[in-house]
Amino acid sequence: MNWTWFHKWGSPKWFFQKTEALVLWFGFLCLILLVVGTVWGLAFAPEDIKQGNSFRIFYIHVPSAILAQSIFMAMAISAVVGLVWRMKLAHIFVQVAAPIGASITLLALVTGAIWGKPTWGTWWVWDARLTSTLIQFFIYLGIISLYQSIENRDTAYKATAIACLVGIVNLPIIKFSVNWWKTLHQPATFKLTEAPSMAAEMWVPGLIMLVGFYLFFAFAVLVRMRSEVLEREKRTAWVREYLEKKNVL
Amino acid sequence: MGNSSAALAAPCAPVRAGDPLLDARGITCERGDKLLFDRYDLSVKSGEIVQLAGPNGAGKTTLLRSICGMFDAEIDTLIWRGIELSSPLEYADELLYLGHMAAIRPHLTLWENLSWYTCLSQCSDMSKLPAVVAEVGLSGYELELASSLSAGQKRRIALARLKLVDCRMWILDEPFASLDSAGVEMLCGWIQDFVQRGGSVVYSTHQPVDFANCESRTLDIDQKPWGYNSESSSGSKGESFSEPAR
Amino acid sequence: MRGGAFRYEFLQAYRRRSELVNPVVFFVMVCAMFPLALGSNAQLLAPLASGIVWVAAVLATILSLDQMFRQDFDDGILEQMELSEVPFYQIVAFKILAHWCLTGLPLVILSPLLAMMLYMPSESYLSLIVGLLIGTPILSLIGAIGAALTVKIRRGNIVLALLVMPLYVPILIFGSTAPLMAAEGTVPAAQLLWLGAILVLMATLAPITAALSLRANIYGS
Amino acid sequence: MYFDSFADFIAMGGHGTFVWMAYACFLMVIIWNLISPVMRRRQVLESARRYWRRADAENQPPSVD
Repeated sequence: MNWTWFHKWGSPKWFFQKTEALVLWFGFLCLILLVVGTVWGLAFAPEDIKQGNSFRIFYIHVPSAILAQSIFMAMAISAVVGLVWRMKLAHIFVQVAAPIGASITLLALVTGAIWGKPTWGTWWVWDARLTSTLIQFFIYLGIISLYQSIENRDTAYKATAIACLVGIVNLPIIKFSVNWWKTLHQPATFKLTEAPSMAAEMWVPGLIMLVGFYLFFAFAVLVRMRSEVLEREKRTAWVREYLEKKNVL
Repeated sequence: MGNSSAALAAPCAPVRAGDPLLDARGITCERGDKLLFDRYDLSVKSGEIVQLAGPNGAGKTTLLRSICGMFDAEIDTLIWRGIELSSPLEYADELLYLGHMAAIRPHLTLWENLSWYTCLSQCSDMSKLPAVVAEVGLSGYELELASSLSAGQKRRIALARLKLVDCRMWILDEPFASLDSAGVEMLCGWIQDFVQRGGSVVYSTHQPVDFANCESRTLDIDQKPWGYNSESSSGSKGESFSEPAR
Repeated sequence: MRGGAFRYEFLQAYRRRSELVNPVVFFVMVCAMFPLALGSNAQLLAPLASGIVWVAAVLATILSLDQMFRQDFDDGILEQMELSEVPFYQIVAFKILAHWCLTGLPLVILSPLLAMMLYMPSESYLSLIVGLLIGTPILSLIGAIGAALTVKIRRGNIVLALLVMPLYVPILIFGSTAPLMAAEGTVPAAQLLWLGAILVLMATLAPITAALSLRANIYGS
Repeated sequence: MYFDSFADFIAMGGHGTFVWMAYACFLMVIIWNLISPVMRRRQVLESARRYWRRADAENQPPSVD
């Protein structure tokens, strides 16, 4: 199996040129999906019997919670790739995905709290899943403050990658300990194993929103990575051409 | 204390070369257990360059800091432009002290660093800023963070202050450190035309420079740290061991 | 000219805000740790809530004090400040204000969120916020004196904490009992007035004292 | 449309405030994730422009790494 595609992705110039069109596609698609999902979830989907209309928060709470977990997973994988093959792009991905992950986790926390008010009666409940998400949010903040306080760029990359791996090791432990502690939260709705227990027209907009969220993450991370690549490679000739083409010079 | 300078004339008033500017008698400095200076006298006339040469640890920096009020030295009499003062801080706004460290804030840009300095002292104006930055050779770096600049460039920012603030006396602590040859030339030129305009410069250096057309004096500071010291007059050497009189 | 000096102090603090805001994240984490440790039933946490928030605020301020003068001292900026015509104690006051804006103010803004997490009764939210609004500047002012005294000590952080902690005790007592009194319905005027009095006292004395101790350190180097 | 009138759509059977608050936070997060990279990009382009302007001023050949 040839690894050329893998190493091709390693070169920032190749990455920059190949993602020129990709970014626009991701942006466009995610816009459509999010708009369709939101309108469908808000206006057309039926309300839940028990929870009434506050169930509509499901369409942003659950996708953001799932996305927050998978962003951290993606950061961990990229950290391993960056450390083992010393690929700058992988390090850039870890550094760039951290703030997006933090904002999505914050969104999951806030929408969870807002959803909890009508259903459980209080804004915040020290429940297993909410607490582990809160701790994961702190891990994100830790990683962000780590790479902001290290001047030298390369040590910052390595340090962030290692901090990310330490975070990923801790996540199952946190989940396990917090589950042991106490739980009010209902079991997972989206199980990859069997179809969700809800009616079709209730979880389909949820699925659209989930895919929309993933595309939005891809769009946001690519836009940020492209600027970081420009910053890193600003002394090279191809960046100079790009700047002239964009008449920035 | 504090730096009120009401008693003195307007700080930026012009002055004739030659009349005495600073006359400090009986400077006694101790650092740790070393007696660096015992009743050392230093007098500087305006329009004169005083270079302090000597081995490391001889006390050059301490002497400079004590005459600009940064070091707690006991000075018997201190006369500044004919007026007796109690502490060097009282004429602090008529002199410019560049310490060993280039006093630059790494988190501010070059422009912010310099405009902060101008807003610190009255007789300096912002209009000269662009010209000074160009003269120092950092014209493209105005918006760069000072932390991203090299030690030599930081030293040049510190030197830019010499052009920004017009005052009577420059006290420079090893100004040529981490400067390239062009920088050294530039600084020597500045010192010469500042002295010709009536200012005076006291600075410590390891390679004394002989200035052609202005009055310059080199003091050899090589006090023995363990208390042997010269007669009270400046510059001459002697072996007499005298109890550090208080 | 005076206002200009503050702008640069605030600009420098703002550029280094990740260093100053980290203690605020520490503050949130400490408050989140208590329910995890003590279990999460409301009857247990409600009376403790204001005490937890105040202790966390004090610890967070102490953590952030070390950075107040250390960098400027090492760069030789403090000497130039002292030689300048702007009185030294004013610049020190500006530095303390800039430090408070980036550490004390976020604490005050986040405190209702944490009070909610600790099941604090809703009547005492206001007195907690007002108490913190008056209290955190005092913490910064007293802390500035400690930071100025320990600016040259390499491992100054612990010495600073030991120096400043006893001075924080009265503020801690007044601050944390105010919400408790408010929870019983009475207006905690006494505590807040005392905090205000201490604030005025410290606002006048602390900058001058900090300037003196910084000058002593500059002279020594 | 699940709701019969627009006013009913806003009220959402009493839960409207919570739903709209949640979607407001959703919108804020999306907007922050759009604005922050744009500002970062402008900052990067600015520093690159300053870099090349200095390089041209001293007309050194740009070092290619």
